This record gives sequence, structure tokens and C-alpha cells, in this order.
Amino acid sequence: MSERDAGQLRADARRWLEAHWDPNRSLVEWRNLLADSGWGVPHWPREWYGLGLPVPLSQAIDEEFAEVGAVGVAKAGIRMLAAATLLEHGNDFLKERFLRRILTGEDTWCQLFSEPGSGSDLAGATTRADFDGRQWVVNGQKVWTTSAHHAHYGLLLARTDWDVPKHQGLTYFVLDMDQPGVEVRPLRQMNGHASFNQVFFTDARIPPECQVSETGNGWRVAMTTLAHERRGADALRTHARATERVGRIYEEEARETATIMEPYKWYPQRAGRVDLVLPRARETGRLEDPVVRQEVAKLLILAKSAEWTARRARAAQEQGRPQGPEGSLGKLAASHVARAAARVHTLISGADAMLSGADGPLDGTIAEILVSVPATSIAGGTDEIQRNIIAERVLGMPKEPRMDTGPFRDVPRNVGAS
Amino acid sequence: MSERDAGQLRADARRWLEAHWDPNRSLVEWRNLLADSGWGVPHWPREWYGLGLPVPLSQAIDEEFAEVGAVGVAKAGIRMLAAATLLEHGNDFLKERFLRRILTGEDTWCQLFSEPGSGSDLAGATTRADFDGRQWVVNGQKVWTTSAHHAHYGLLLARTDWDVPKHQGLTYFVLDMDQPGVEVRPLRQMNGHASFNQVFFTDARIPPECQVSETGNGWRVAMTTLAHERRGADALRTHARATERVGRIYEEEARETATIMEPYKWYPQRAGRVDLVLPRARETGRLEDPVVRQEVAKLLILAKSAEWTARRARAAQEQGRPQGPEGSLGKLAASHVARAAARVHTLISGADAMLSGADGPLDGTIAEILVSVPATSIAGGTDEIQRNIIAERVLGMPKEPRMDTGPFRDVPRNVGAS
Amino acid sequence: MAFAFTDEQEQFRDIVARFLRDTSPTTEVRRLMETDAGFDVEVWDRLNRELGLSAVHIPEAFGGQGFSFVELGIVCEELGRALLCAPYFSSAVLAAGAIAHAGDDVRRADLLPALASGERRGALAVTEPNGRWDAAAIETEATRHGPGWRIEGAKSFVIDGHTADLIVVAARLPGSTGEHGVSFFTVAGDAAGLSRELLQTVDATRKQARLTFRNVPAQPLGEPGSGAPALARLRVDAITALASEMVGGAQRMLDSAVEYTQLRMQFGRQIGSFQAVKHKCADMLLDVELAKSAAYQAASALAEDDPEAPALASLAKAAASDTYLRAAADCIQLHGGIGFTWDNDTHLWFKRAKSSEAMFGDAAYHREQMMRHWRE
Amino acid sequence: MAFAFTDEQEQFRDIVARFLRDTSPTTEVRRLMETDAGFDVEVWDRLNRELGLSAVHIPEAFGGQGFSFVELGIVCEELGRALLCAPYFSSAVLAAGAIAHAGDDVRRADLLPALASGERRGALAVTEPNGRWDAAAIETEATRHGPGWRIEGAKSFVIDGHTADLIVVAARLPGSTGEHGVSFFTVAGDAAGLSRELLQTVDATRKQARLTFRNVPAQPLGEPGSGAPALARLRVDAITALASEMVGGAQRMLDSAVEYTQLRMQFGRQIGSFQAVKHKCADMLLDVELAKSAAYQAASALAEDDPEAPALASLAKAAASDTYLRAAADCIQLHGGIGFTWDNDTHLWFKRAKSSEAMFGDAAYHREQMMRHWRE
Repeated sequence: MSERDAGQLRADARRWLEAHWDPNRSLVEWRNLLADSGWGVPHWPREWYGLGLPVPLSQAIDEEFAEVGAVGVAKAGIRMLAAATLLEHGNDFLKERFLRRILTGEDTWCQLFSEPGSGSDLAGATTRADFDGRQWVVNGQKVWTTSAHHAHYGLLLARTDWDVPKHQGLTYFVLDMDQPGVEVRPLRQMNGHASFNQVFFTDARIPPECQVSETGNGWRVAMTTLAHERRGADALRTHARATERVGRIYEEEARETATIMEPYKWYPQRAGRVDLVLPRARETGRLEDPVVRQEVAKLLILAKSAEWTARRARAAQEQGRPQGPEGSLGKLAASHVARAAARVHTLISGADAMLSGADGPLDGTIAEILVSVPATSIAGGTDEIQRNIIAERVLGMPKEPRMDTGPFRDVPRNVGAS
Repeated sequence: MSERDAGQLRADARRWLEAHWDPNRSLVEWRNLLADSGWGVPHWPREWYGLGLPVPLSQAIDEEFAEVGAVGVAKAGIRMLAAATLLEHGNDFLKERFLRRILTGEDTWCQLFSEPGSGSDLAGATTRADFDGRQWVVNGQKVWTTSAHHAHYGLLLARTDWDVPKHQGLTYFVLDMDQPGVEVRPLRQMNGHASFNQVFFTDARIPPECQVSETGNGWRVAMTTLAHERRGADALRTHARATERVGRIYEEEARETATIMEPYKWYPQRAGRVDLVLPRARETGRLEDPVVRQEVAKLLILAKSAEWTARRARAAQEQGRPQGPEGSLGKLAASHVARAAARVHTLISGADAMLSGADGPLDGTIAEILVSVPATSIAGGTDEIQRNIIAERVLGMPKEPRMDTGPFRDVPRNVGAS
Repeated sequence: MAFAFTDEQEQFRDIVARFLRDTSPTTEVRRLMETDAGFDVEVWDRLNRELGLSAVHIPEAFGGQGFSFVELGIVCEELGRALLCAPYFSSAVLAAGAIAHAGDDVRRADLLPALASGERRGALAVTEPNGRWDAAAIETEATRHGPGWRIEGAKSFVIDGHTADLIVVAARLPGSTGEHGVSFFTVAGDAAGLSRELLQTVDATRKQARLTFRNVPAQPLGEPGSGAPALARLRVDAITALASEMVGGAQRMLDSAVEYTQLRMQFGRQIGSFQAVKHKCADMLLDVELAKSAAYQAASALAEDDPEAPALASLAKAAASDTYLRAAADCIQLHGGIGFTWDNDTHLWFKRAKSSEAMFGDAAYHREQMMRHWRE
Repeated sequence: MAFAFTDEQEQFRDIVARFLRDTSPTTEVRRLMETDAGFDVEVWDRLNRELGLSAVHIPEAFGGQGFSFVELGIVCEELGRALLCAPYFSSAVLAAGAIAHAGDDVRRADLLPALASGERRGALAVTEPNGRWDAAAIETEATRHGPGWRIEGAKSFVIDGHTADLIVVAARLPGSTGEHGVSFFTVAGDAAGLSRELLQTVDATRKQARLTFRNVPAQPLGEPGSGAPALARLRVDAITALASEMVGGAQRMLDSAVEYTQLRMQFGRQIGSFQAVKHKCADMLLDVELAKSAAYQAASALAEDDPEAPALASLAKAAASDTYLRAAADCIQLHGGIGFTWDNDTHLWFKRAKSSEAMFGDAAYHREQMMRHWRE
């Protein structure tokens, strides 16, 4: 599409917004308008609430929305992973049934992949779904489920065949969370927060029409969901701002955002809060100590280099270059940065590093950093798994001999892990 | 044996030494006397040049020798590994033929185990020995062979059966180094020294009576040799002193020692020369820098803790306690110490760290440290191999699945590596 | 000095370890860390009645068992391994140590027996809100008041200060500065004018308090104003005992990691069979053994009044600080997601490690202390 | 600033890389490092005639191609990767840089074209036997002598100083101290009173010399005595270019390790399939990519006259120092025994890494420099 078309499109968007945007509408009413008009997700197909535009152009439209401060469709949380997955793999029934209420934000979703017995090894899931002739019956347990306590639906990966290799025995479902067979319990972390849940299934039911993948083909569909997870995280960030304007719709959106962001409020501390290091070192006077300066410098070198490396990766992509190794390195770098930051915060804080809550430095923020950082090198794939991926996919090094290629029934696994 | 017997024994030794010790004898003449009398290796069996005494008592005798400054049998180098191996596994012919000239020092030995294609994986040796009906014919290559250029005999591990698992197809031989089929070439290291050799075999010959192990049982015998290697290193140390007295025999012994020690002259630099760190930091004034003090302190903490850990292991053994993990950790600790020492020497030397030889600090010693330290984490088993050993043997962690358990012929291996 | 424990010492260690296995399972640790007092009176009594642990290193003349610092180190190491919630460190190590080093025989005879028997619990108040641990940093003042003395000032980071029967306070004479004019005084836990508030701490298994003294009656320990040497010696005791405790905790983290990685299966294998996991455990073992050697060396140097003891104590504390935190962090890492949960026990040791790292000076501080001894 | 190379820059890199693959195989590196001159005249000519590399960043007005420091960084990165033995760094980066920063247009027009064409080779003599690289450390004196000037003193660590046609010397006016009174002078390589001796260096692929000036005739570059700012700017150029060279070398070490561990079999497997080896390579990659980003950032900051350039240059040098040495040491380690032999090429880069680490200030020095910029 040419410059001219882009300009034309922006004009159309502006005209449409002038005609319809009103901060005093209700959030759902407005978003239904967006769904009907296609302006909410212009890169989606015309038949499903979109305009079938290429992503770059849809960004132009986002800018027009930002221009007038117009609220967009519900983007944050797992719901966008659900939408992307259903758009790519769902049948018309599923799209018809779920997509609109995803966009309006009326439905919240959660992802039911990880299990106590299969963390690094997602494909080793042992939650089972058995077809009783009328519907699927689910038994087992999932864990690390964000928002499960208020989610309406879950994206479920369950084992439907135990006699084939593990990747071939999984099926992908949409599960209705609001039923007796589903129990959600909060999972408390070592930093005191409970941002995740455990989900227990006892003869939970799934009607046949809520099966997303063909039986045994769930892993491929799960790959789609995981591929969109990064973009989801970005959406989360962009979503975080744009919440300080007046009007009923902004209040409703702010409430929605608050609920969605709640589980993530300690994430900045988990990353080590490098931003606090220099100010703290100055205020405490520790920056006068050359030994402290060396440690601060090591951290800043690491953090800045990691940031530049990420930018370099994005810049190269924007130039249409094949993504270099820089991309896949970000997560591993983040672990180093977080650990180093925790070390330096401890060094700077001295005895105060022993104090938490209201007694602790920065009203407990430093303490929260110290007890949250260990999650960085684990959550979303441990450093060890990242190194395997980097070595095999980026450096092209040979895989290790595998012990789990036979029928899943015979693969040694955790018994009653939790 | 009781205190009394020990006293009696010391008295006998003293009396014998008074009667026979004479610094103006030739080294070989004296050592033949020791072999005939049994006083040279009292812990060896009576029928083979010893007195059949327990090791502790033989140490008492060593002390009596030291007392009068009497020279002992030839101990240093590979020859003592040869002796220990032959005593344990050799037949009478082999003992008769080799042991005496080992003790007198007339014969020098070398160890022919490592190959270019099998370093960490000794049992993967591909040097072959084939029996032609009259004798064994050896073809292949060995490497990292100390003293091969002046050795009379070699302890050879060669493959005699390719159709069984690798540990079962090896045979242990004594090889006469002085024959046309054996070519010795020096192997130069990155630090410029050439303390090792490569040894090439082209139809080298071994008479059947020089086969030490049964055919295919060589690995077990090699284990004995390797087990004695540590003690051998100790002997080397103790041997290093006691060479500054007058008399023909001392001169001959000094020459012998010089030849044997020659390949090891850079070993102190390889270990990092921690002893030089504080003096250098003082002389250069770098110790005034608190950042340098931190780095020196980290090194000293590491080095002293490693030293104490080794002492703790020995002390526990002397108390007859089962050896704890401390023992097997020494080599891995030494790698950390050496690397840290090289780092600190660089930090202390500043721009001078770029200079070597006569232009370099301490007449090139610092430079030699910097280019020798990398050997510490490789020679005698890489750090990676050490960690496997520690994890499996000390911590009892499970072994990795093995890919090399089938017939050796079918095991993937290096082709023409060197 | 080639350090090795005697058979008697090894047996003693086994007895302490067995007692702690029975009395301090993590269920108990979790129960007690949620309480304000932070310890179980009955277990405290048994620990003293049955094993006499508070008396271990106190001279027989003052109701103790008269063992050396090596035995005290063994106790601390096992306490650190089991993470026992009890005022042992505050009372038996710090308060008793201060009295032993600063007091004359009269005060010793007066105070030590009750601490040795565990009948009374002491606490040491040296550090102030500035967090420093050296004499020069002390601002709390002790002033004559008729026959007695009065204390005015604020102390912080006082371990078990909110529950102790007896507070040993470091204070300075009015107008004095630096090392001069500083010495110890004793104050009753329930003295008028003393207010004590529990601090919120990263490590809930060891309680700390902020103490405010408003004209609080106190009795001097030793010659008022000349306690700097006693304080210096006490610091060496404190970091040596703490280092012993820390290596015990580090060993527990290693044991836990090795055990879990052999239970946990992923990709059809025990994760303990993966090289990355094995090598991390091997590195932990080396790390822990080195730190142990340093702690043992420091303890036996103290036992033998070796003049090197202060340098060796700083060395041991620096080694233990780095090692314990690394071991705890690695133990979490090797547990994966489960290791970051509240229900998994690893974080209890991780938080103790983090807190101990900062207590009485961090690794960088003690490396510098060590180098001051060895500079010339 | 989100840094990315343009397509033109990537093409330029490919051209340089291809040229170096042809002209600087390790057989050549090994041959040349054994010679005193340490470079091949014919390759030097081709490098300038065919690619004009010495001219890349020199203004067109003075016979250069007028590209930015980013292109210079690309050249240095590729030279470091290939370990080319040539006086590029000494002449094109250091000597030409000094003339460009310190000289007036007359001297520039007089001197730069010959360096840009490679027809003459320059060297920079700033550091003295004390090894320091700051103005205050300069003791060599420049004194007026009739119409001209004379240099008296000793310089060391002068890269290619024994073969250069033109020496750019930093010297101070008699009686001056600190930054004041320091400026640059040019001296002919064969000037009377100049003695030059080759130094024995850890890194034989880059020659360094000790220069002694006894009343040597010299021409001033810019106003005598006021060259401190030029020297300061030159230091930023030097460490940025060196950092670029170093990350090129580090990348080569990674490539070599990845290649070898897939060829080498032990225990019936490619050693590259062992997790310990894979994870070490993954860590190397992260390390190298981070150091590259820092080097690119510093180069583009210089290209854009960003006031942050000095801080970013120190950051890049510190990162490159740690990364290059680690990468080279890991590469040796991953080669096992063979990696420690003379015949294996790894040690050539290891020695360059070790030497570059100490050149123009080590990592700790540059971390401190960086913090001075960011302190407030």
C-alpha cells in the first residue's frame, strides 16, 4: 500500500472518530461500535471485526486513535493470545462465539499450559481429557495461571492420547472456567505476592464444539499461542499509559486496566530496578566509595548494553533484515541484569538491606527487589532452557540425545508432583 | 607394628646406613646396594627389592635416610607409576626385567595413554596393536607424553579388539621406545615451552612377553597407573629438594633431577604464582587502590580457602576418617585460583602486562603466568570433566545417558584428529 | 594449622543436629517466624537443659562448659543448617560475649550463669540507625546519675532486642569521640524509659528490634568509657559465629538442591542427570567447602587466641556472605518455578542468607578489613 | 539512539572481510609475527590502493574518503577478527587522529594525505615507561631551538614505533605540569638523536617499541603547550577503535569454539552436544553481542559528536576488555589440550585479548572514567 493510501486511511479514521468517539459512552458500547466498524482491529479480517489491513497501516490508525485519545478494544492479558489463536486455528463457531466479547473486554481469559510436573517441559503435560461419548472430561492440575480467579475461559492443553510420543498426544481446548469441576487456588510466591493460581480439574466438562485443534494436534496450536506471548507483553506495556483523561469511558478502562495489571505490580522489582541504583547510591553517599562505583559501573554497562542490544535487534528488523541473535538473548541478559542489580542494591543499602516493609529503604521497595529477582531467571523459561535454545537455534549446535521420544505412557515422569 | 618395632627398625636402618652410605659412590652402584638390601623401597615385597613393611614404617626409614642425607632410589617421573603397575599386574618376567633398573634410575619411562582423538575420553584410544603370530604390531599416535624423548620404555594402552565396548578392547603393554617404528616429536605449547611430546607408531614391535594385562583387560591396569599418578606428583615435590650437598653421588642425582624436572619448570607459573601478588601490589604501589585491594582480597580468600580445604582433607585422612569431598575438589579449586591470579597480576601490572621476556615484569615471569594459566583448567582432566566426577562420585548425582556403550567399531569418533 | 575436628567434636555435632531435626522442622520455623517473639520457649529450655548449648563456650567459673570457640562454631553451623528460631545468637554469642569480654569477674559472675543456663536471655545493642558496627559510629550517651548511670539514645538492628531480659548497650561518655569514651552497659529489658519495637525484616526467622533509650538506668560493664577493645574483640566473635552459621545454611541449600534434582523429572530424565544441573551442584559444593574451611580456620584461630584471628574472621565472613547467597539463589534456580513459591522452604534460607550478607558488614567491607591486616 | 548499520555499511564490511580472508590467513599472521617489522608491505599497499582503508575516516579535503567513525569501527572490527598484522591502528587511527585533532589545516594538508594513501606510516608516542596515558603523566620535554623545536625524553608502548616514517610525539614545555603545557610534535622516523628498539610483547602480532629522544628536531602540531584537549579527544578515538577491534576478535573466538565443538567427538558424541559446552557457547554469544552493542554505540556517538562519547567509549572499552579475554580463554578451554598448543591458532587471539585488555587503561580504569562522567 502506498503513502497516498495511508494518508487516505488516516483521513477516513479521523472522520469516523469525529463522528463516533465520545468519552462518555460506556466502554462496552464503544467497543461494540469498534467491532462492528472494523476500526478496533483493522489488521483482522473483514469478516471478523477487522478491515483486513496490513499491520503497519493498522499502527497508523492506532496513532489517529491516540491523537484524539480514543480508547481501543480490550488488548491486555491473555485475551489477545486467545484471539490470535482462535483467528488462526478456530472454526467459525468458536470465532463467532468468543471473538466479539474478547474485543469488548467482557470476557477475561487465562492460559492453562504449565503443570506442576511439567514446567520447562510443557509438552510433558499430564492433565488428561477423555471423551465420554458426549463431551470431554478433564482431570488434572495446571499452575502459574495468571488471572484464573476472574477468568471466564481458559486455553487448555490436555493429553488425549498416552500411546504416542508426547508432542502428538495433546489436544487444545477452550474451557469454561465457571463450572463445578474447576477449582482455582491462589499460589503465593516467596515475595509474598500471589499473582498466579493453581487450577484443579475434577471431571471438568468441555463440549465437543470447544475443541480447537484436531485431536492430538494441540501442540501446534499451543505454539501459536506462545509465539504471540511476547507481543502480548508489549501490548501490556503500551496499554499501561493512556489512563489519565476524564470521561466515564476512561474510568471504566482504568478499572479494567487496574484489575489486569494487579498481578504484575511487582514485575519492575523482579527486573531489579536499575533505575533506582544511581539515585540511591548518591543519596546514601555510597557513590563516594570507589569500590561501590566499580560495582555500579559493572551493572550499568550490563544494563545499557542489554538495552542497546534489544534496540539493535528491533532496528535491524525494521530494516527488514533477518533477525540476528540479539533477539533471543534478551531474556538471558535480563537475568544477569536483575541479579547484578540486586547485588548492587544490597551493597548500597548496607544494614538497611535487612529491613522490609515500612521499615525498609524506599518503603520496602528495595526489600521487594531482593526477594523478587530470583524469579527473573525462572519465569517464562529458566536460564538453562534459554541457553539450550540459544545454543541450538541461534548457534546451530547439536541437540542432546533425547530420552522422551517413545510413547508418552512409557516416558519416566514426575508422579503426583506439585 | 608397635612403637618398639619402629624404634628397632630405625636402629637397624641407621646401623645399615653407617656401614654402607658413602656420598662418593656412584649413584647406580649405591642404588643397586639399596635394591639388594631392601632399604630402598622397604614397603615393596621382600622378593622384589623390599622388606614388606607397611607404608608408615617405610616413612620412618625415609626419615633415617634424610637424617644422614642418604640418597634414595630413583622416584621421580613416570618410572614409579611403571613400578607400581608392574608390581601389581606384571608377571615375574616383567618384574625381573624392569624393576631393578627403575630403582637405579638407569631406565626412564613414559606413559602412552592420551591420544589426539581421545583426551577427556582415554578409553576411546584408537592406537591399535595387532598380533601377527609372533609379536604385537603397533600403529597410531599418542600425545601429551612427558619425557618421551629420553625414555627407554613406555606404558602403552592400545586397542586390540574393535568389536567389544571400548573399555573391553584395550590391552596394556610395555613398549621399547628405542626402535625404528617409534618416532618422538616435541609438542610446543602456547607459552613457548615444549614439555610434552607426540609419539608416532609405524609398525612398532612388542614381543608377547611385554604384554602386561590379559588381552582386552588393559583398562583395569591403566586405572592402577592413573591411581598412582597423584602420589607420583608428590614424590616429585619431595624429590625436588635435597640436592645441595657435596659428593659425587649428589652431583649425579642433581643431574638426574634436572633432566626430570626440566619439563615442569613453568608449572608454578601455570598455577598463577599467588605468592607474587602481595609483593607486586606493594612494590607497584597498586595496593593503595581500594579497588585493587578488593581483587587481591578475593584472590587470597580463594587461595587460602583452597589450601585449608586440602589440609582439612589430609588431616581427616590422617585421623583415618573416610575421605570427604574436599579431596576431589582440589583440582577444580586450582583452576579458579590460577585464573583469578592471572586477572589480579594483570590488574597490578597495568600496561606492563603487555610486555614479555626481558622487557616484562619480573623478567618475563608475569607474562609467563598470563600465557600459562589457561593450561590449569585443561591439563590432567578439564574442569568440565572434574565437575562431572564431583557431581557423580561425590554428590552421587545420576550419570548422563551414554552414547558409546556399543561395540567400539560403531562408536562415532574423531577421524584423523591431531 | 591443619584443621580437623576431633571425634568428640564430631559426636557433639551429631547430637546437636539430631536435636534440631526433632525440634526445628520447617513447619516449626514457619510457625515461629509468624510470631512476634519468634521462638518457642519450651524448645529454648530443652536446648539449654538437655544440651546446655548456651553454656558451651562460657568458662566453667561462670556456669559454663568451658569449651572453645570451635564448639561454639559447631553449634552455630548446625543452627544455621536447621534455621532454628531461637535467641541463641543474640544471647549466647553476642550478649554473653560482650559480658565476658567487657565485664570484670564480679559482673561476669553476676550475669553469665543465668545466660549460660538460658534462664535469662540477653541481647546486644551496638548498631544504631546508621547501621554501622564500629565504636566511632556510636552516638548513644551514658551519663553519670548519682551512684549509677543513665542511657540516652537509639539503637537499631538489635537481634531479639524486643524479647530479651537483659540488654547490653554500647554507649559513649558525653563529649567523647571516635573509639574513645565508648563502653558497655547493662539495662533490664523492662527498664523504665526503654521502648522496644519489632522491625520488619527480610528474614522473618531472626527478629530485630529498634530500641529507644530515654534516660534509662544502666549498670556499667568494666571501666566506663574504655570498652573499645572489648567491642573490637566482640566483633571478631560475632562475624566468626555468623560465618559458621552461614556455612551451615549454605550446606543445607546444597543438600536440598542435590536431593530435589534427583527427584524431579523433565524430558524423561531426572534433571540431576543434566550437565548444567550437575555442574552447578559441583560448583556449589566447591564453594561451600571453601567457605567452611575459612569458617573453621577462623573459629580455631579464635580458640587459640591467634593474633591473625581478626583477619581470618573477616575472611570467613566475606567468603560466607558470597557463598551462602549464591548457594541459596542456585537452590531456588535448581528448583525452578516451585522454588520461587512460598510453600517451598528454600526462600526461608535465601532470606536468612540475604540478611546475613548485610549483617555486621558485607563482603566488600570485610575484604577491606582483611587487607588492612595484611597490607604490610 | 537505536543503532543499526546501513546496507552500504554492511556491504563495506563484507568487502573488508573478504579482502582479509584472502590476505590474512593465520599462516600469514604466524609468518609476520616472527618478523621484526611485523607486517607485509605488499598487503599494506593493497589494503590502501584497493580499499583505501587508511583514508576511510579522513576528511576529503585532506585526501580521505570522509566517512564517519562508524565506518572506521567496521574496519577495526574486521581487522580484529582477522588479526591482520599491519600498522593500521598505529597509523590510520592514532597518528592520523592526532594530526586531525591537534594540527591546523596547514599541517593537516601537509601530513594527512600521505597517511591517508598509506604511502607514509605514522606512529603515536604518548605513553612513557610509566605506562600512563594521560597528559599529566608526560615528562618528555619540547624546547625551542632557534626557529624549530627539540624533543628530549623516552616513550614506550609505541605501536609500530620502530617502523613508522613519522612519529607524532606528545611532549610538554619546560617547567609546565599536569595538563598544562602538553602538546603534539612530529618527528621523522629516521631523525637524528631518535633511537628505537622493539619491545618483547605478549602479543607478537602487534609490535611495540621503546623510543628515546635525545635533542631530536621536531615540528609542532598546533599551538605548542596547548594540546591537552586534542589528547583527550584522541584517547576517546583510541579506545573506541580498540573496542571495535576487540569485539571483532571476540566474535572470532566464539565462531571458532562453535565450529570446533561440532567437529570434536568424545564419548561417542560431538562435544558440542554436551550441555556444559552448549551453555558456555550461549554465554559467550550473549557476552559478545553485549560488547558489540557497546562498541557500536560508542562509535556512533563519536560519529555524531555526542557529548556522551567519552563515557560511552570508556564503557565500550571496559566491556570489550572483559569480554574478549573471557571469550579467548573459553575458546581455549573448549578446545581442550589442543587449544593450549602452539600449532592451534587460538592463542594468537588470546594474546591479543590479553594485551588489548591492558592497552590504554584496563576495565577497572575505564569503569571509573565512565562513573566520573555519570557521577552527578
